Amino acid sequence: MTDAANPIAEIEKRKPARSQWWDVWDQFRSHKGALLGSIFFVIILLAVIFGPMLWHLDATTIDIRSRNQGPSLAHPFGTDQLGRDTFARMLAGGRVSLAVGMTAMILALFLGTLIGVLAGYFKRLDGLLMRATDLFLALPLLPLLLVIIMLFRDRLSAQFGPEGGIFILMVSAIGITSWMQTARIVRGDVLALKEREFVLAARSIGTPNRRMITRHILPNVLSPIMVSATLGIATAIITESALSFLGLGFPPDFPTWGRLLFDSIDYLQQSPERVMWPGLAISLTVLSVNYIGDGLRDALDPRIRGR
Amino acid sequence: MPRGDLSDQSADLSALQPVLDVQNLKTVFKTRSGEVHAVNSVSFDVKPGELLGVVGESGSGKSVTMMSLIGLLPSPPADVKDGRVIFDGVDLLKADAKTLRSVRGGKIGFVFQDPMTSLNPVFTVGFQIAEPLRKHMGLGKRAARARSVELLELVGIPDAARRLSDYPHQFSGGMRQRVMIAIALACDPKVLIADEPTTALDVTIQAQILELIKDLRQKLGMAIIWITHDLGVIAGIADRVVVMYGGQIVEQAPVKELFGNPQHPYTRALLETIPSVRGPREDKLNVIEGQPPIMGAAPTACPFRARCSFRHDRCDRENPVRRTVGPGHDAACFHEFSHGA
Amino acid sequence: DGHEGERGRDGQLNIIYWQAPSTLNPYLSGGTKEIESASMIVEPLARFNEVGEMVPWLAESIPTVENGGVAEDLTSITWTLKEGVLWSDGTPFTAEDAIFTWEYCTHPEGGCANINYFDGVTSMEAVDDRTLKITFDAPKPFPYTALVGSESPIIQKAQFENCIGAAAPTCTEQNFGPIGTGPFKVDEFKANDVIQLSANENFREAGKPAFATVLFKGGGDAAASARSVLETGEFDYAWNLQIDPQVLSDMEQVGIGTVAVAFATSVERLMVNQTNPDPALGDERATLAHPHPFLTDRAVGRAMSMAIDRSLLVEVGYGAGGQPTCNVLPAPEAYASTANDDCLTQDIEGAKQVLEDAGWTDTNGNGIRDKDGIELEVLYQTSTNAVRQDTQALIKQWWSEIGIETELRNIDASVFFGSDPGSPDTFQKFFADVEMYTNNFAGVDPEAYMARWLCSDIPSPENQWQGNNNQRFCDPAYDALVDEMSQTADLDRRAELAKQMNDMLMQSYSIIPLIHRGNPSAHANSLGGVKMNDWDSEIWNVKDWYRTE
Amino acid sequence: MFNFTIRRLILTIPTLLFISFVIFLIVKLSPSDPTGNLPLTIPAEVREQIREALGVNQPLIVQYLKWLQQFFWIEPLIYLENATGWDLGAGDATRLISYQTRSPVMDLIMQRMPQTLWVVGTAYVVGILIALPIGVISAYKQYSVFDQVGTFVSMVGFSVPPFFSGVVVIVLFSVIIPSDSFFWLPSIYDTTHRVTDWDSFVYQFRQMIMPVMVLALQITAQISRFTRASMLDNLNQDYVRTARAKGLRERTVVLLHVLRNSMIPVVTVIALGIPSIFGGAIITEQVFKVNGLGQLLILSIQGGDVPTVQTLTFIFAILIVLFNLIADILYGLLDPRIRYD
Amino acid sequence: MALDMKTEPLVRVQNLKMHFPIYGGLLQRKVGDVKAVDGISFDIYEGETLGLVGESGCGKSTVGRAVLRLYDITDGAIRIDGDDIATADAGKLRSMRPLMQMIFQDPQASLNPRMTVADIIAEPLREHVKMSKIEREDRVLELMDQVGLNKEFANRYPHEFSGGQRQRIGIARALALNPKFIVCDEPIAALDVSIQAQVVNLLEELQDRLGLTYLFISHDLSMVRHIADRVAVMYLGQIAELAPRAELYEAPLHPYTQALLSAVPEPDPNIEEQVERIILTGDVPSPSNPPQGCNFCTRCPQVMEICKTVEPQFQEVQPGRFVACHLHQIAENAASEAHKSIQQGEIT
Ligand SMILES: Nc1ncnc2c1ncn2[C@@H]1O[C@H](COP(=O)(O)OP(=O)(O)OP(=O)(O)O)[C@@H](O)[C@H]1O
Ligand SMILES: Nc1ncnc2c1ncn2[C@@H]1O[C@H](COP(=O)(O)OP(=O)(O)OP(=O)(O)O)[C@@H](O)[C@H]1O
Ligand SMILES: [Mg+2]
Ligand SMILES: [Mg+2]
Repeated sequence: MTDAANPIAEIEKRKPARSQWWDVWDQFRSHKGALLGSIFFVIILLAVIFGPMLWHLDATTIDIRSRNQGPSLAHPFGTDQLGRDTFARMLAGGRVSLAVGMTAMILALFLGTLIGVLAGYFKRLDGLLMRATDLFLALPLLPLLLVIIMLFRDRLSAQFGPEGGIFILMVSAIGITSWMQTARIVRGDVLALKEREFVLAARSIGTPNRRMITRHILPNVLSPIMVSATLGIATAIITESALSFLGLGFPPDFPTWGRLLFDSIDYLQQSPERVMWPGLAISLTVLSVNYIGDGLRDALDPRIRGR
Repeated sequence: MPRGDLSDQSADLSALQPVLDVQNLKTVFKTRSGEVHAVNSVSFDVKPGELLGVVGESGSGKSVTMMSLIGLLPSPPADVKDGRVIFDGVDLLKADAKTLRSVRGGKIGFVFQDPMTSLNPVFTVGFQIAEPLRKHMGLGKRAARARSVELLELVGIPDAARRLSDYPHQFSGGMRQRVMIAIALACDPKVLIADEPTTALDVTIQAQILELIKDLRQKLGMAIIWITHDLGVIAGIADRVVVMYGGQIVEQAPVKELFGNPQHPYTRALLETIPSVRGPREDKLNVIEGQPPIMGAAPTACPFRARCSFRHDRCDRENPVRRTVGPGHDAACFHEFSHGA
Repeated sequence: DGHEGERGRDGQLNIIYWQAPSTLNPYLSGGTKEIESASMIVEPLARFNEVGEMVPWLAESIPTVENGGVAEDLTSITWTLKEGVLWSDGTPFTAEDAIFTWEYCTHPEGGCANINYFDGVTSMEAVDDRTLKITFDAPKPFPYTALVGSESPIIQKAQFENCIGAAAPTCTEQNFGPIGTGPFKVDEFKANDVIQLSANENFREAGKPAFATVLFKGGGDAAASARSVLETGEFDYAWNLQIDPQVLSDMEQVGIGTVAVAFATSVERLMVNQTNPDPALGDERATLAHPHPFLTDRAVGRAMSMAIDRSLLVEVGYGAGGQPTCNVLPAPEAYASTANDDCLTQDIEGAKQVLEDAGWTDTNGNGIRDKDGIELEVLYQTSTNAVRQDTQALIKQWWSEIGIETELRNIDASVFFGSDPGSPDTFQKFFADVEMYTNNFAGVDPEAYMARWLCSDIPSPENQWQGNNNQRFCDPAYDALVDEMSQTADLDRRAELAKQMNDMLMQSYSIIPLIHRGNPSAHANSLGGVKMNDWDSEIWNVKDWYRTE
Repeated sequence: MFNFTIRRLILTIPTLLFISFVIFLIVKLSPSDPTGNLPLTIPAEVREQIREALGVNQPLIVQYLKWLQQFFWIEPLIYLENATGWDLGAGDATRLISYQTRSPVMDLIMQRMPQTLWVVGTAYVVGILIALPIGVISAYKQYSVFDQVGTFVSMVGFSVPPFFSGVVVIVLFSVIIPSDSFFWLPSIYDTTHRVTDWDSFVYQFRQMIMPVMVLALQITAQISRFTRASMLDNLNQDYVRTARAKGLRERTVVLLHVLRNSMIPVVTVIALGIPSIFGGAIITEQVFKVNGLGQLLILSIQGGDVPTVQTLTFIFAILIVLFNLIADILYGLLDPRIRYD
Repeated sequence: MALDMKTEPLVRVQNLKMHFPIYGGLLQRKVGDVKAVDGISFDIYEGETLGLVGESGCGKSTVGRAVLRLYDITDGAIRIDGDDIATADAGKLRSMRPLMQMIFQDPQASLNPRMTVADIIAEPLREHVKMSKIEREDRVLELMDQVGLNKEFANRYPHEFSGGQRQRIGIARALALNPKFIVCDEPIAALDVSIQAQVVNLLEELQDRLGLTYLFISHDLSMVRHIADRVAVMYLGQIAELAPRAELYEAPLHPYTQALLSAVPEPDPNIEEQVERIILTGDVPSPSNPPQGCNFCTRCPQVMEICKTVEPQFQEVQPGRFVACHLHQIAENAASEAHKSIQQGEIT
């Protein structure tokens, strides 16, 4: 066991350091749900990114002669009450919804994780941060958003253009009002994790707090974070639509899935398929994120990966 | 310590009919990365009133064997493939769920390896002891309680009546282990299987429990299977010892015979590694070099061969079967050791 | 047929308003839903019928100069009350109640929402129990405001005596259950939810109302309440169904209900900002100090108006509930101008030409016309509402066809129509180039309405943005006409002046009228007697309603 | 535990005061205006007068302090007076008055409590009752068809907003099914309905079906996920094996031993979810015109009704803080290992 | 070497106390203490192994952790290699970490399950040593070699190892910075007999090669006997007896030590039959509420009246042998004499 290894073997051994990620990928791949989820997700992503460039109709062009049509070759998903092509709107709407959903979710996760970790790790901050969490849970969402929008919309619009500004506003509004659940869960896990011996071991080495958190705490609270991510993306997409509907979001001719869903409700009896498309898109996205999350969680856990 | 009568008893044990007879037991785990043959063709028996010690390296299949007996392994991933487990004239492996349930906890008591987690944290100790009593002996609430107090007193917990309403976390590790033993003993089982019941305890508490077991065995006359790593414990209480390695039984002998005349290289190595507080102090501890085998498939060769210093060519080709090497003593090895080595 | 017989013979009437009334005291909330629900309980001296004519209600007749009811100098009016009118609690109704109502609403601490109906009233006196004399501070050419129409009904003195002034809001019991002279009385009122009413035993007309009880439910949305009348039949009457006309007519196809529309003076219009809303201007944003860089150019406004296909807007968003219009004052008939009717046909090419002629061309090839480096880019805001958003989308498309780039914005109605000085999004601040909403005037007299566009009525930081002249139109000639009208009693002349003012506004293109909006409501086919009315409460004649089968 | 509760309750006061102040600021700063929903025919001066009469223009801090006094002193006093008939001198103090309805905010809230509790409460209970078995079975049979379908349905259920599912069920049950059919359900909730006899009970039941269904879908989706995860954590614990070794039935093992432990986190999640009962069902309330607290909140927000928004939100805040505490206490009660002092 | 009083001890612990507060009451004020370690003193000389034994929960791990200042201690002085540890601030402590390391009780729990072996071993290097990636990798492989881990395993995760191998990872991590002093907190308790021997041999071998000093915490008396030069026996937060290994096992003075030694089972049925056991009875007191007088008085088979009231002094009763027991209490001035002798030993 202790015999001097030959140099060739040595070189060989150095290389696979990077291949951890292949392990992760292998494990991920073997999770059927995750694979299927990713495929769906990638298809949706590709469709919304490249779809609008490839599809010949524009999402906002009105063709009043062909209003309220059912699916046809020219309009595979039909048209709306102004004759706009639903397919084009779904593609364009997906861009916004996914972008908002993902960014807001990431923001909420970031905030939630940060606050959860800080509260769990530093006992002194715990009381304060948890009361702050209570506060945010208690805040009335709508007035808060109105205030945010009143205070920041014009400034952001000036800075990033009207759409960019609204995007930032929406994402931050949704983000800062939906991190609390994550924070709670993460805090609970960190509290338990902090007492684990490997954290003490790291302290005995002299690891400073910052790296203690990034290296030892964070990777081990991944699993609740994943769950929050799944639920977070759904909430963000729906919240976006609610905000747009209240006039707090994107310009009214700007399609998003949530908005399409909302607008089509009135036409539920006339053309049920119009409700189906955005409903399906949102559900599929959430489902695929859920399965990807499951797969990722398993794949990132070396204990499961070994099996 | 009174122990003379025990050795007398062990002399005529061999004449008795075994209370539990295990033949050719095989257990395989199916995992994502292939099969694990955790138990391979294990056969042994216990006689009434006998204390059978089971020793072996960690991972050698001790716990799995015992759990396979009464179908406690979750399936999947576990699959108990072959063999027979005759208890009370019934083959437990073929028995239906109802029979099994009546055997478990009723006629066979089980003490698990880890007392810290084996008790349900949210029920009182009293509830947990009473559970098998009400289930198997059909006792009412009152009677179950009375018997629970009795049991707790039996395992040496002071102030038993009051402690019945405590939760497991309010007991120390040693006391929890005793509660586990009380549960296992609740219905006067014919066989008690104790899986490393003292490993988690410190020596002073361990000594208390060993005393208790000796006492109980005398009082109740049940057969006991006692799994442990600690040869010291085995030396203290066992009548007969089974040594497991790599999912197989490699040696089986009465306790003094085993310590005095080990016939398997693994047993020998094992005995040599252990330091003592009393004898002379070695400068360097003996170790068994190498790694335990990976039990990916049913063995076709001796599982110990890689670490064996008495290795023959044959060991690579054949898995040795147990052969008799002395009275009540058999070992699975091709090498013949001179008696008393 | 069933409309004669004894009182209460037709059982229960179910009415749904998708906005729920918050109180039954019309003076404490000027909202339509409160006024209309209260109109079943408390009544005015006179009402407007479905064609906008005044009909006596609690009064014997309409006083005029001719019949001597109105003084020659137009400074007083004398009403004679009907005989034998009782409050629902059985006590007699007298002129004192009317006077009390005036006192109640004009109390400075009361926060009365309809106080402007009593503008100019200096005193009221009870000549006798049945004669009420109202005196004005100046000649009042149209003296039928105080205590006329559903906005200023008469409340009972005995009930509200202790609720005057600051105490007004604390009288919950009274505000939620006013005693009235109307056909129904309140059994239970749940604010913002539901009202249960029953027939007033003391109602002055025999055999009326036909319904014994009324369930007046509030909440939900327009589509749902339409569905409940037209499809599920759970309700008999649903109010204000502004939803996609296609959907509405599909619902009507089911055959259990009918949509009825009434028109008054509501006009959906585009306000074209005459001042510059550029945020860079800071405090002087959207004030007269900075005229709008291009919307003050009438050619631009004209082109914008020409590019719009108003009939299509009606078809898509309003159906029977709207008519294209080119006037901000489309009714009553006598006041409606016809001078601007060429806007009724869309003329994209013409619009382009107008812009071309005015020098607006696309010099840099980005598809947007410009002149002197100014691009024709407008921010177009309105309140959140599905039909308005469709209209926005259509107009945006047409404007883009003539080379005007539009950015759309929608704002929650409570913010848009609110007047929080801190909010940048109110329609009065008008920090946008174009905004769209509907306005109208109550009753039939347009004088106050047309006076909205005085130079002095422009919202600005000085008056905390409180003003009615939202598009910041300012023309001394117009101010002069307003002045003249306020002193003219002759109805023909008044009509002429009104038309003149309307045309002046139209030609400034600071207001682009789109649609003369009606009020679509649905009622079950089994409900008889409904006469849709937008001049007054639309359930003004609920006393005459009955069940047909 | 008692001390812990008291201490937390005391700590709650400054927390709540601070929360109330922040809420107040936000509600005040938000640009909604109490006169915003009045017809445009009402001139600006009149609007200003109305605002003046409402007290909108007083200095912020005065308004806040006044609110504090009204909420914490006058309102409780008045309720006390009403309950006991004593005269405590609150008679002529101005109560907390809503801008919109000009009536006491607390009365409005009390008026709406029943329907909210009925509909949303039932939905919560139904949701939990459905979620628990689903969670338990999907965990017990992990990766079975049932589990997969469960995952799918709950994820879809979670991602379908009630403004959608609500209208779908209305169209299905109120429109498509003819109104004389047995399966027809009312689409508009009648808050004036009183349950007095069997028929009226049936009607109440029927009018609750749809809103409860829609709400329960969401609740079920979340709670079944939590239950499943928690069950999975516990199913492989050692004490489960102990329970089996006692010969207990599978049902007892899962429903008593495993579920009891799994419920600990689930119960806290449920407790934490209760405050959302009161505010969270806004859209469902709107779709079915239940006109409960959620609808009151949204109307007040839209109407710029500061006192109502402030009071409602603050009551929600109290509930949130309180149920946080209750969750912690429940945790301690359910899990005997946890002791707070 | 053990009794070579001439050299300055590498580690000197004096009157170390570690109390964990218990909070309670209305305002969560401190209402008491878990006196996990309650005033213990010992020295460890360079190259020596001090064994620390005692039953579960008596405070052994706490001592180990407190000595390395992984806890903020309540009272007492700790000097390692001349530096004061007890009061050092975070920066100073961090800079001293390379000197002193710890091997943890539970090899599974003390390794981050999400890091590879190479990362785990490299972590201290990253924190304290500036070296290139290649150099670091080389050092990691060297360390793995040193503790007898196959280099192939560098990219594996902890759960893929057997207990003994995991403990080796922990040891490699502790060795990475070339420490002088290592606290081994029950490094073998979680291991199987045959692997225990491997680890103990490894520790001894490393001590020989690198001149390490160990504080070896264990409750396995036979292993301690094997590895330690001197042994301290703890009971309920205090040291009951401290003596050179041979003397302690030969003739334990403190009744607790006697009971402990007698309870150890003997892996030979023939000897086992003859062993005289002292079976302790009575309740184990709680460290938050230790009994009056001698801590052991509730279970002591030789308890006297004085034990229940007067706390025995921890004093040197024979050269190099310290005990805290009234049975062995020597006269007051003799005790101070003995005490002086230690102090002199330290000065000279
Ligand atoms: N659920 C399982 N899945 C796969 N393999 C398993 C499972 N349970 C046990 N094994 C394997 O079966 C073998 C025997 O395990 P067992 O628990 O019987 O060992 P043991 O002899 O009791 O060891 P110890 O002394 O450590 O308790 C081990 O190699 C183990 O890895
Ligand atoms: N962080 C802590 N907070 C409160 N009490 C503690 C803490 N850590 C340890 N204790 C208590 O201090 C006492 C000593 O604990 P310690 O872990 O040092 O025991 P030990 O001798 O190492 O036992 P073992 O042999 O089981 O490892 C115990 O009673 C324990 O409950
Ligand atoms: Mg085992
Ligand atoms: Mg320890």
